[in-house]
Amino acid sequence: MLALLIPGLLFTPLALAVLCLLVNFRIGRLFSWVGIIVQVLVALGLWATVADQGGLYYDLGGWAAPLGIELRVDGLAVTFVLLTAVVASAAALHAGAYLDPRKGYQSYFWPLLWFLWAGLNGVWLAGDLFNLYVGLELISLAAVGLVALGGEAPALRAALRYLYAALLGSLGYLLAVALVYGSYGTLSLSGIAELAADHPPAPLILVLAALGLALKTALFPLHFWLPAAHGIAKSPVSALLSALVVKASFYIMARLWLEMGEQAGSIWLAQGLGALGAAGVVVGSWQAFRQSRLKMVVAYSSVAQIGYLFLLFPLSWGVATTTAELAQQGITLHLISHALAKAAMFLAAGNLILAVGNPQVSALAGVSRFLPFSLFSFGLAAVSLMGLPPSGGFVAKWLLLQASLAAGQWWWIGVLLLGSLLSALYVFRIFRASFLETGSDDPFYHPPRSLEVIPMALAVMAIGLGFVANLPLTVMALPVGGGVP
Amino acid sequence: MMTELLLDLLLVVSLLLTALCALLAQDLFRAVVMFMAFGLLMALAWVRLQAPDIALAEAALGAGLTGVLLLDAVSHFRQSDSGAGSGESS
Amino acid sequence: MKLLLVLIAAVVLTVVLGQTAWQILAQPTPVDLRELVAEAMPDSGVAHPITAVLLNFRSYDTLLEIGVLVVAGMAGLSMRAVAPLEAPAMRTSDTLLQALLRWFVPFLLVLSAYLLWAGSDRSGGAFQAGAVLGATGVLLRLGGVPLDFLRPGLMLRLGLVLGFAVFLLVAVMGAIRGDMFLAYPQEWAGLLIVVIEAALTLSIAMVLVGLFAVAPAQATERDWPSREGKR
Amino acid sequence: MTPVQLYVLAGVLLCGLGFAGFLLTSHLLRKLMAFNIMGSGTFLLLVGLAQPNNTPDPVPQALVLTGIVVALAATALALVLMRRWYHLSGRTDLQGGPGD
Repeated sequence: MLALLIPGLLFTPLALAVLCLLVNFRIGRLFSWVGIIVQVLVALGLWATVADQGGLYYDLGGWAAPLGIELRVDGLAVTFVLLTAVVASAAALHAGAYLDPRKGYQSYFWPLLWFLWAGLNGVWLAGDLFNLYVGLELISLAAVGLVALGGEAPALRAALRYLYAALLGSLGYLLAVALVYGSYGTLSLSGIAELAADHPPAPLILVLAALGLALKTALFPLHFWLPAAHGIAKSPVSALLSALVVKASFYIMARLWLEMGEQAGSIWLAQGLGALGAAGVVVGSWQAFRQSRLKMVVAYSSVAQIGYLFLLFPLSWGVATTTAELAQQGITLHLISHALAKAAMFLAAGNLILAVGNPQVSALAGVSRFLPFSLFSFGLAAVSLMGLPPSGGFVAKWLLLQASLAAGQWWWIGVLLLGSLLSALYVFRIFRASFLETGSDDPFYHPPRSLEVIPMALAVMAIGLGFVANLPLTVMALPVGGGVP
Repeated sequence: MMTELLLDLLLVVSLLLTALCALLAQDLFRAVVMFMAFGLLMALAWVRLQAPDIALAEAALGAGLTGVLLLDAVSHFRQSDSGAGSGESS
Repeated sequence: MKLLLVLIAAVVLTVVLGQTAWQILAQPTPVDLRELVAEAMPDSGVAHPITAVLLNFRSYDTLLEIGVLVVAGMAGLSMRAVAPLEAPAMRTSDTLLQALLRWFVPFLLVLSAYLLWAGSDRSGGAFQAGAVLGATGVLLRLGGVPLDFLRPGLMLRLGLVLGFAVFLLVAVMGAIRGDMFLAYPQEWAGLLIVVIEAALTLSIAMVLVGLFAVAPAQATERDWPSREGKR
Repeated sequence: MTPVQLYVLAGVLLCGLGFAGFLLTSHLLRKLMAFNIMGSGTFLLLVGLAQPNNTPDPVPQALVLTGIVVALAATALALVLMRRWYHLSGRTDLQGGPGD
C-alpha cells in the first residue's frame, strides 16, 4: 500500500500540471477538483501509515542513498505534507470561484499551482541537498509566475523584486551545497548527519545556507520583497505564498540545523538569528499597524510571524535535548497554526475586498453589520495569530515560553508577549474600522457563500489545533524507524 | 607543465576580466557581448576541468541561448543607459 | 556609502570562501561517489556516466528541472497571452542570412541528432541536443521563416509539455509495476532513456525557441515597421 | 598550484564579483548578468572542490548541468518579466514606476 502512496503523492500534482496546461480555466478547474481529492486522500493515507508504522526512507529510482536520491518520510515531513494538502486545496477551491475565468491568462493559474504543490511536496520529503535546491527553485519560479499572472505593472514589479531576491537566496544555498559536497563527497542529508560527528563541517556552510534561506524566508532585514509580493498578488496566491512557500525555505534551514547545527553552528549564529527574528516580530507588527491597505496589513503580519520561527535556533543550540525538543514542537506547531490562520486571513481579506470593492482598511466601515460571516472568519484567524487561548497559536507560544524558561534564555519571553500585544494592535485597528456605522442601507456586494465558507473552515481548524495539539506533535516526533519497502 | 599552468592562468585572468567588463561596460550592448565572451571562456574552463558535457552545455546554453535572449532584450530596451550601471569600482 | 558597504561584504565573502575552499581542497572526502557510479554503471542502461547519473541515478532532479523549464516557458506564454502588443513582424529577412541558413540548418539538425544519440556512450545528451535544436529554431526565426507552430496555441503548449509528460509516464510505470517511482525495468533501461531524451530534446528546443519567439512586449508598432507588407 | 586550485580560486573570485555586481547595479539586465556570473562561479566551485586531483567525478558534473538549465530558466523568466515591465513603465530598474 505504501509503495503506491509516495508515487501517488509525487505523480499526481505533476500530471495535473501537465493536463491543466493543455486546457482552459474551467476544464482545468474540473481536473483540479479531482486532483485535490486524490492529493488529500494520499496525504491522509501517508500520515496514517507513518503514524502507526513510523517513518521510512524511500529510494527514488531504486538506487540507494549516496548514489541515488532518497526521500525521508518521517513524522515531521508527513505532517507538513498533510498541512500543504489542506491549505493548498483550500486556496485552490477558493481560487476556482474567486478568479475571473474569462481572462485568457487565468488558464495558466492551475498549472503553476500544481507545479508549486509538487515542489512543496518535494521539499518536505527530500533527503538530498541538491534535490532540495531544485525543489526550492521550482517553488520560487512557480510562485513568481503566480504573482506576475495578469501582467499589470505593480504585480510585475513585485514579481521581479521577489524573483531577484529568491535567485540570490538560492545561490547562497547552492554555494553551501557546493561546500558540503566538497567536504563530504555525498549529498544525502542522513549520510552527512553521520559524518558530521568526526568530520566537523566548516562554519561558513551553515552561515551561507542561513543567509540564503533567510532571504528566501523573508527574515528581517531581508524581508523587503515580501510585502509587495504577498500584498499585490491575488488573495488565493497570497494565501499560498504566506502560508506555505515562505515556510519551505525555513524548513530546509531547520533540517540543516538539526543535522549539522551542533558541530557547525555557533552561539553567535544562533543568538544572531534569534535576535533578527525578534526584531522582525517588532518591526513587522509595527509596519502592519501603519499600513493603509488591508492586504498589506496581513502581508506585514506575515513578516512578524516569520520572526517567531527563527527563535528555533537559539532555543535548540547548546541546550538540553528535552529543551530542544520542546522548542522544535513549539516552532512546528506555530508553523502549522500560522499557515492555517494566515491562509484563512488572506482568503477572508480577499472576500472583504471583493465585497467592499476598495482595498483600503478605512473603506471597511459598516462591514460588521452587513458582512458578519466574513469578518468573523477574519477574527477567528486573528485569534490564533495573536496566540490567544484556546487556539493553536496559543499552545505554540506556550511551548516556546516553556522552552525559553528551560533554556534560561528569558529574553525571548519578552519577545513572545510583545509580539502578541503588537499583533492585537493591528488586528483591532481593522475591527475598529469595520465597526464604524454607515447608513442603514447595504452598499456591499455579497460574495457567494462558497467563497466565505473556505476561510471559516481554515480559521476553525487553526483554533481547533489548540485542542488536538498533542496528536500532530506525537506524530511529528516519529523519526525514521527502519526502511519499509 | 609550466606552460600548461601559464595557459590556465591566462584563461582564468581573461575569465575574470570579461566578467568585470560585462558588469562595468557603460554601453549595454557591449556588456552583453562581453557576457557572451565570458560564457565561451567558461566553456574552455570546463574543458580544462575534464567536464566536456558541461563545456558543451555552457557554450550552447550559457553563451549561446542566454546571450541571444539578452541581445533580444537589449535591442528591445535599445537605449544606451550611460549612468545606470554604477559598477564595482566607479 | 552603500558602495563601500557592499564592497566590504563582497571582499569578506571572497576571503572567507577562499579560505574554506582551500581547507576543503586539502582534506580527503570520506565518501567517494566515483566508485559507486562505476559499480552501478553496468545496470544503468547507458555507457556514459553523466547521462546515467542524470537520467537514472538522480532522475528525480532532472524531472523537477524540466518542470522548472516548463514553468519558465509557461510564464513567458502567460505574459504573451495578455493582449498581443507587437505586430508579428519577422525581424530580418536579408538574403545573406537566408543563404547561410540553407547550409546551417541541415548541419545543425544532424548535429543535434548526433548529440542526442551520442549521449548514451560519450558526452552529449538531451540538454545539449535541445540547445542546438533551439538555436536552429532561433536562426530560422531570425531568418524570417514564420514558424507557425509557435503561435501561442495548443500546438506550442503540447510541444512544451511533451518531454515532461513522457518522462512522467515512464516514471509512473515503474511505480505501477510495483517497483520504486522513477525505476526503469532492467533490460529496457537503455531504450527508455533514449526515448525520454528524444522527447526532452524536442521539448527543451520548443521552450527555448518559444521564449525567444514569443517574447512579449516588443516596441510598439510606431517605431518597429511591420514587414508584413513586403512579403 | 595545481590547475584545479586555480579554477577553484577563479570560482571564488567570480562569486565575489557576481555578488558585488548583483548588489551594486540597478539595471535589471546587469543584475541578471551578475547573477549568471555568480552562478558560474558557484558551479566552478561545485565541480572544482569535488575533483581535487582533477579525476572527473560524474555526479557534480551532472548537478552543474542541471544547475545551468535551471539558471537559464530563471534568466528567461526574469527577461520575460523585465521586458513586460519595461513596456508598461518605460523603466529598466525597480525604483519608480506606476503603483509604487
